[in-house]
Amino acid sequence: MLACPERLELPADPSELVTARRFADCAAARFGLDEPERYQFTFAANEAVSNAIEHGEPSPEGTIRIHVAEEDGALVFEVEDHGTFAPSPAALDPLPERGRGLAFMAATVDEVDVRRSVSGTVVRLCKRRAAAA
Amino acid sequence: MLACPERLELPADPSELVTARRFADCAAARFGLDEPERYQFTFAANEAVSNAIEHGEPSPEGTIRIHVAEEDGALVFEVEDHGTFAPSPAALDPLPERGRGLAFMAATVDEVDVRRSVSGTVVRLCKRRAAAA
Amino acid sequence: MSYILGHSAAEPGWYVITVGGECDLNAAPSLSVAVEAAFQRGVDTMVVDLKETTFIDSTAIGVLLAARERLRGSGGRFEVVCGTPNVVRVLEIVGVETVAGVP
Amino acid sequence: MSYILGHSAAEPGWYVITVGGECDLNAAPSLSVAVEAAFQRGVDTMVVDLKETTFIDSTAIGVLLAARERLRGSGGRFEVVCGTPNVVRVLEIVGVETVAGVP
Ligand SMILES: Nc1ncnc2c1ncn2[C@@H]1O[C@H](COP(=O)(O)OP(=O)(O)O)[C@@H](O)[C@H]1O
Ligand SMILES: Nc1ncnc2c1ncn2[C@@H]1O[C@H](COP(=O)(O)OP(=O)(O)O)[C@@H](O)[C@H]1O
Repeated sequence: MLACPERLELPADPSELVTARRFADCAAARFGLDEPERYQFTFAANEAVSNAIEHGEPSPEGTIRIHVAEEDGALVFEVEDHGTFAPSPAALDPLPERGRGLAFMAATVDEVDVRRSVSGTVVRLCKRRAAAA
Repeated sequence: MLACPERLELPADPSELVTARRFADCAAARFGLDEPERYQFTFAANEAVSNAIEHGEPSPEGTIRIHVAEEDGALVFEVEDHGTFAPSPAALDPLPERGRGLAFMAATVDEVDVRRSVSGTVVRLCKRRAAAA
Repeated sequence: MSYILGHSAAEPGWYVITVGGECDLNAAPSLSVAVEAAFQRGVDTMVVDLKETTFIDSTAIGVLLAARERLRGSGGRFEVVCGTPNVVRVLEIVGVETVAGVP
Repeated sequence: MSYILGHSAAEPGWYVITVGGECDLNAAPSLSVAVEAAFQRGVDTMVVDLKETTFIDSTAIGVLLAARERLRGSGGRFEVVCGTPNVVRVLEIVGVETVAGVP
């Protein structure tokens, strides 16, 4: 059994993405996703955390919260920020061809859930083991 | 009490979108969403059904299935198609600035859930009444 | 959905696209044609009049956003006129400002 | 993430961008700079070598997709070289074809 944390509070900074990926990857290995599924889970998790850092708002302490769990035989990754989900005008982005993160997440895990509330945005990803998919 | 159907099978054709909107709008009125929320719910439902028609696959009978329900005090709209969720290369699209539907849905309802499985794609939208939001 | 591409002889470069009805996936291609026609005629101020538009979807909004970028890129003007509160509100959520009357 | 922009004197217009390490939100701007540099020098065949890339995110993939469109639009060539099975698989899912060796 691999020891990985189940919760993490990260400073809302892109330099923390590598930590978020290690966190997701460790959870995926412990859960028993096979190699390609594990990588896809980490890919989707990285997108969700990138969005919270880039488009969301951190907590008053400057952090965003991530958390993994096993639910109904699926591995669940949640990221929570304190902002308001809102589409951003493409023009403001200096990088071309943005705005594919949500579709990429939906294509690499089994379920993507985006929840808006007065307290912030929660993005939840679910992935099942290949055999059970 | 307004009488609206709870399920509908629509031919997978863009000309059916108007029917899907009437269906969503009727459910939203019966549920008691106020005017702007009701319109936003219908807007998001139209996006989800557009995606199923445009990017998904119909049933062997050529249809996609939509369905509304009340769950935990929220109005739920589900659309199901038989295809495989996959990002599409922007270049293949003759219209500019596509690919914002998912973000627009997430911005107009309280929850958007995209579920991929071997049998197809299910997109689920949830909206609560303004007071309870 | 229906549209009219209007022009004023007094103001070269000024074009108004008046859109009526429900603007969904079926309508976006015609809206795109209207926008393209205005560009081909050398539009520098584009007004999209949505006062009679009762619904607009993400594909049509994408056509508007692309037109706005193109005009801003070339120093032109882009305005959306809209009075229907529901449509105004959705446009606001997705980042398209509107004005109440044809400028 | 690190990158090298390579060029062959024998083949004008041929540029290879070799990307190493993890290509996430922090790296996408440099990748974009490398791509831009190649365009400014008149690239007509762009090879992006991801053999040493262990991770790539949607922003970096977006940079590749935009470069591909631009090159295809001007009749140029665009190739992604990748041998890491995980990265190959994710690129395949999101619609970027790869080849196993530098062409
Ligand atoms: N956590 C978030 N908080 C606020 N807005 C968000 C969040 N996640 C996504 N968004 C909005 O949704 C849009 C689409 O997200 P995505 O598909 O991941 O593309 P990208 O991040 O490349 O723009 C973002 O541009 C942003 O406007
Ligand atoms: N029901 C679906 N089946 C398959 N792919 C889908 C479905 N819905 C969305 N997609 C994929 O996700 C992408 C993004 O969807 P969306 O944000 O709604 O933008 P758009 O429909 O304008 O492209 C689509 O281009 C498509 O590739």
